[in-house]
Amino acid sequence: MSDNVLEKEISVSDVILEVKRIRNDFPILSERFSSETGTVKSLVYFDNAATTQKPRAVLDALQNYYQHQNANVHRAIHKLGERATFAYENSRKKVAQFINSRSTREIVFTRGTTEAINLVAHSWGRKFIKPGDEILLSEMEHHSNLIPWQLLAKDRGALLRFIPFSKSNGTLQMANLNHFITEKTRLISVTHMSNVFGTINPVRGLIQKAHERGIPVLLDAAQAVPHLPTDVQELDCDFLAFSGHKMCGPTGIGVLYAKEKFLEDMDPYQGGGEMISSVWLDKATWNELPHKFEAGTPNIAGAIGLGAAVDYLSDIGMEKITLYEQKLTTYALSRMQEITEMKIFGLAPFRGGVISFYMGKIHPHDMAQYLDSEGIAVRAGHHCAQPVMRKLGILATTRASFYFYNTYEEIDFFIEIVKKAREFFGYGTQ
Amino acid sequence: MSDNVLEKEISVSDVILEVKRIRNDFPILSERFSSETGTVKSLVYFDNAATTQKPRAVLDALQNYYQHQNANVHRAIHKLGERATFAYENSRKKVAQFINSRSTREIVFTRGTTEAINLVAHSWGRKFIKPGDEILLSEMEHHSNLIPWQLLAKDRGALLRFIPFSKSNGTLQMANLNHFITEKTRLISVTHMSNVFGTINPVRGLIQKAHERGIPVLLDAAQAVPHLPTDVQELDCDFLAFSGHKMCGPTGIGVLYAKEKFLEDMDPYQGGGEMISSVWLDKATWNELPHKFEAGTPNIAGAIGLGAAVDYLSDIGMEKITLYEQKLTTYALSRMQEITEMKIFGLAPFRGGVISFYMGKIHPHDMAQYLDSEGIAVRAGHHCAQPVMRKLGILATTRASFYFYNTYEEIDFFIEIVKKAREFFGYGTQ
Amino acid sequence: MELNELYQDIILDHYKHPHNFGEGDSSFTNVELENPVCGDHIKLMVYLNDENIVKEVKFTGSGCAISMASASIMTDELKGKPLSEVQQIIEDVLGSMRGEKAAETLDEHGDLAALKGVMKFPVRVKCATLAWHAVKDAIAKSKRNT
Amino acid sequence: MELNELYQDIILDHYKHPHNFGEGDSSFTNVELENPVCGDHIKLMVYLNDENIVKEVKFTGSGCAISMASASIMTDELKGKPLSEVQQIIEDVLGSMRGEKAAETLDEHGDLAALKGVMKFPVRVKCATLAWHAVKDAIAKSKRNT
Ligand SMILES: Cc1ncc(COP(=O)(O)O)c(C=O)c1O
Ligand SMILES: Cc1ncc(COP(=O)(O)O)c(C=O)c1O
Repeated sequence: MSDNVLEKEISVSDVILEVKRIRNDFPILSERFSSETGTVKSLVYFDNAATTQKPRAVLDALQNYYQHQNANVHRAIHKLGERATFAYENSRKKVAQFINSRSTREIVFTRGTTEAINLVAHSWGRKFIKPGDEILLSEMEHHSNLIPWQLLAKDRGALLRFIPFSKSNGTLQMANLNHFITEKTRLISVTHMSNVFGTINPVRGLIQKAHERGIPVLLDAAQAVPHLPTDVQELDCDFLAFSGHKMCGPTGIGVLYAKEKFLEDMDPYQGGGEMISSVWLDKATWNELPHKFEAGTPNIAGAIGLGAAVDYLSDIGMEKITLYEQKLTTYALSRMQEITEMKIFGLAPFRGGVISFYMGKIHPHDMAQYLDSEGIAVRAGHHCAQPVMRKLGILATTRASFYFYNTYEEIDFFIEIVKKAREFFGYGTQ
Repeated sequence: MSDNVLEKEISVSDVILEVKRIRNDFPILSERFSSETGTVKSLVYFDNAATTQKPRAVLDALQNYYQHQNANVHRAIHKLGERATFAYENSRKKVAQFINSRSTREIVFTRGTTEAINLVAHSWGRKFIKPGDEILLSEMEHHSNLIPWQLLAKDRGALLRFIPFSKSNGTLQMANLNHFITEKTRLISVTHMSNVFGTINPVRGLIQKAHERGIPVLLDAAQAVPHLPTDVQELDCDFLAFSGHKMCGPTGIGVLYAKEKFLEDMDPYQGGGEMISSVWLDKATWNELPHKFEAGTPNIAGAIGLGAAVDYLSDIGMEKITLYEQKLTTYALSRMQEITEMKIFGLAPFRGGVISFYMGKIHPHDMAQYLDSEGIAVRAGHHCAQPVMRKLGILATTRASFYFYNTYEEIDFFIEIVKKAREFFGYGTQ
Repeated sequence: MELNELYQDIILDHYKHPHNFGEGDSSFTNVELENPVCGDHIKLMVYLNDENIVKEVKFTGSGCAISMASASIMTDELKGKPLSEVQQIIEDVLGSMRGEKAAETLDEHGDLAALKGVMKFPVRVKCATLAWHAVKDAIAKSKRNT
Repeated sequence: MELNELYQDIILDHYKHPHNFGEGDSSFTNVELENPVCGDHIKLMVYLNDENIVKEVKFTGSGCAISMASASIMTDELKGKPLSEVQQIIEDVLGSMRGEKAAETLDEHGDLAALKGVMKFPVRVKCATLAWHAVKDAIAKSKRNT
């Protein structure tokens, strides 16, 4: 199996997305900003790695839930309760199908990627990680796939090890992998796609190697599931975490996928209503999967909104989305080369639409501010990956990240404004 | 200070809520159900202890956020990011004011009451509870204020003790309190208002007694904050937990209030983005309060919706809400006495609008089903309080619970249908 | 009214006057099951004789009209039937409750047809099947014992 | 265009050609501060003489145009002034950045007026105040040492 999603046979004509039509589905994309002097700027939203915009279908699902179904889920005998429970559990089915999981028992709703990873660190990690054990991460992890393991390692007396990345192109250095996977390695947790470099990591090979040694693998798929077709059975990962808000869904909802046998073995996470079976004052037994891991009233509307997002993305087609975004990214990268002082971090052969850059000595905050004044939303900062910045010897980058609703015209405009920023901050015309 | 909220001097004329007008604010309250035979039933929503309905103002706030502000919060330099961050933090301010906390540093957004209590059990409990220590709860706790302490007690080798309740009226037996508070008591965690009995517990006195001995107190205010004016400085509780969805807010958002000194002392809860200050591969430092406890992308829309809910409730006035609901409850209780076999669990002198009952030998599920067939939504079951049911020697109750949008007419209709159910299940006419 | 489909007269009759309600003697195989969601519980007792005939089925317990009536109807239906036939009936009932078999399958089994109404009330399906899961377990246990 | 209010020519000049940029000698009191949100960091050095005159203020570090320009303007403004006056200026700047003092307060302090534009960009206020928090700390530290 290959990690190159581009290799799939799809003719280019199939890939032409009706972006104009698609953009109409997103109310916020017609947002205008007017400055004090009256100039009006359209929104160019290039901060999709942070969060994506929501199509009307998702907003309608939220409204519809609150207007016609709102009730607490499970155990209700009344009609609203039945509707809410059906809609909530039906979203779980949609998510299971979207990532091709075997059963809804493998789908736990969380607040997002961060909570999903913390859940594994807490409920699997505190039970199975022993003093001296090693957890293998990579050097390019988001803080959300680093801090939970730091806390666990401290709690259990375990050790973290890191697969390094290459500074020149932002890819993982997999050649010496045998050096990092030792007899003590108990878990590997890596990002499927980097939120700094855009690199799509060769996770299939990694998972295979890990499984040969009986080591489970968690994929931080916060950037992957929204942009790449994801098949957990084909990947064969043991855990997979992602966030609804990065894939057209509402905030406050995300998913932990885990193979059933892991969920069965794990201790509960939070305690409370819904996750129990029988309760006495001094003891309790747990509900069946996946409810054992969903204590308290869940984000019902959020889950239903995520179900609508998944429908929306499936209707367009994840393969089309991947290919369109990759074409867009290739175009953006080539246009960015036009600018003399442009330095791009992350030039992996297989990559998604996340481009981190530094322009000469223009500070990323100044660059982002300048772009914003023209209506272009990008992110500047460490992107929740301070160790990556440290290794690169910088404090921050400017990051432009795309989604399927972005256009070539937006990229042209972005290039034009980056050039103007270059002049403004003292580089003269090019 | 007294625990009787009724004692406040408000003339009855003030208390007349314009319920008709208020009901128009809630789109779902005009929901109709049509059966197969064509009869149309209006919704009578009496399941407010499980979750409440949402006014249009809250739905509009959600839509407005997604249509004009949606971006990830904190650290963004672009305009959408500024708007989102402002709206999110402004909601925190509203919540702080709503419960009269000293500062927004004391307000942590969680998924709900359950997560708030788990957060304290994890971050405060695992640090400060030692083997042999005791945690004092009551026998009438919701599973969400029981299981987290069971898990903590098991983890730390601590002991749980329970203030008993009286079977005859569902009040806490406070006379022997000194028997339950020992030198080993390290924390008291009780419900402010019972979700089974409606009892408003005498928490002020309890908190005073606890503080005399240097013991912190957590209030499970899931049923209190939505229905009673809440002033954390007056209560002087150390922790307070509540859920947005039970007070006109969206699902997936709730609040942990804690005094600053406790939050300062506590370890982080989940690890990830936003909760950090500086991160290295092998260590990290934490962000300032309250962000230290909010790892990952929060439920931004949820928090903003909760802010709108808080505005909505404040506009009506919490004291009016309390008094109206108490009048409604008194009326309902008196009308329920008309029915011979009616047994009501919970007859505390100070109580809110939660009425658990059992009608002769009619099983609560059958009662709830019958009521639902007439459009009346009540709950049947153990109400996430199995130990309460066990002590009462029953499996379940039927529970009707009110909010300020309920009416006297709805109660009359409810009584009429309960009487019909009584006949239907074999008690003959009364 | 839909409610009458759920609470058909047959159901209400069995609920108010359950058949085969009571304890069996030591020759019976017992299974106790609980529905933790609602707390309903049932004790199911079967006596399977050497010729593999389900000679006796009795029950006690407490629960809603649906769960009690379903148990009562079940005991009538299974009593005196050979094991193979009993197992077929159990699969017919559980299968149609899960939506895997046509609801009409139940029409062949007398009063059992009254359970069809439950299928329109998904949350109540668990009430209706509690006794059936219990009898299935009891028969498996009884066969293991012999 | 609003952007020109933020990046006024004075700001851009100071950013491109910072004043008093460089290390002080051992007579200076040093404070290093970082803005963890963006990683900007500054090393601020003051020399407070026995007559409580802020004789010298120097800085190094790296950051955005706003933070570097603010530091540069600050050094010009504070250098040579008596402690009491310096403290007043610091309070004026921090106070108006927090919105507690009128923005016009800054008009009295020469190039500092250029910082008024920052107030319209709340996320950038931290950039502008980094150097000021550092100098405040350095002065406190310097007084403690003497
Ligand atoms: C690679 C990666 N992992 C984890 C996260 C955290 O996701 P969330 O903030 O939704 O929990 C993000 C997003 O910020 C991410 O890009
Ligand atoms: C007293 C009490 N505590 C805790 C909870 C749990 O709240 P949530 O499910 O919103 O976390 C509830 C509501 O079900 C409750 O009534």
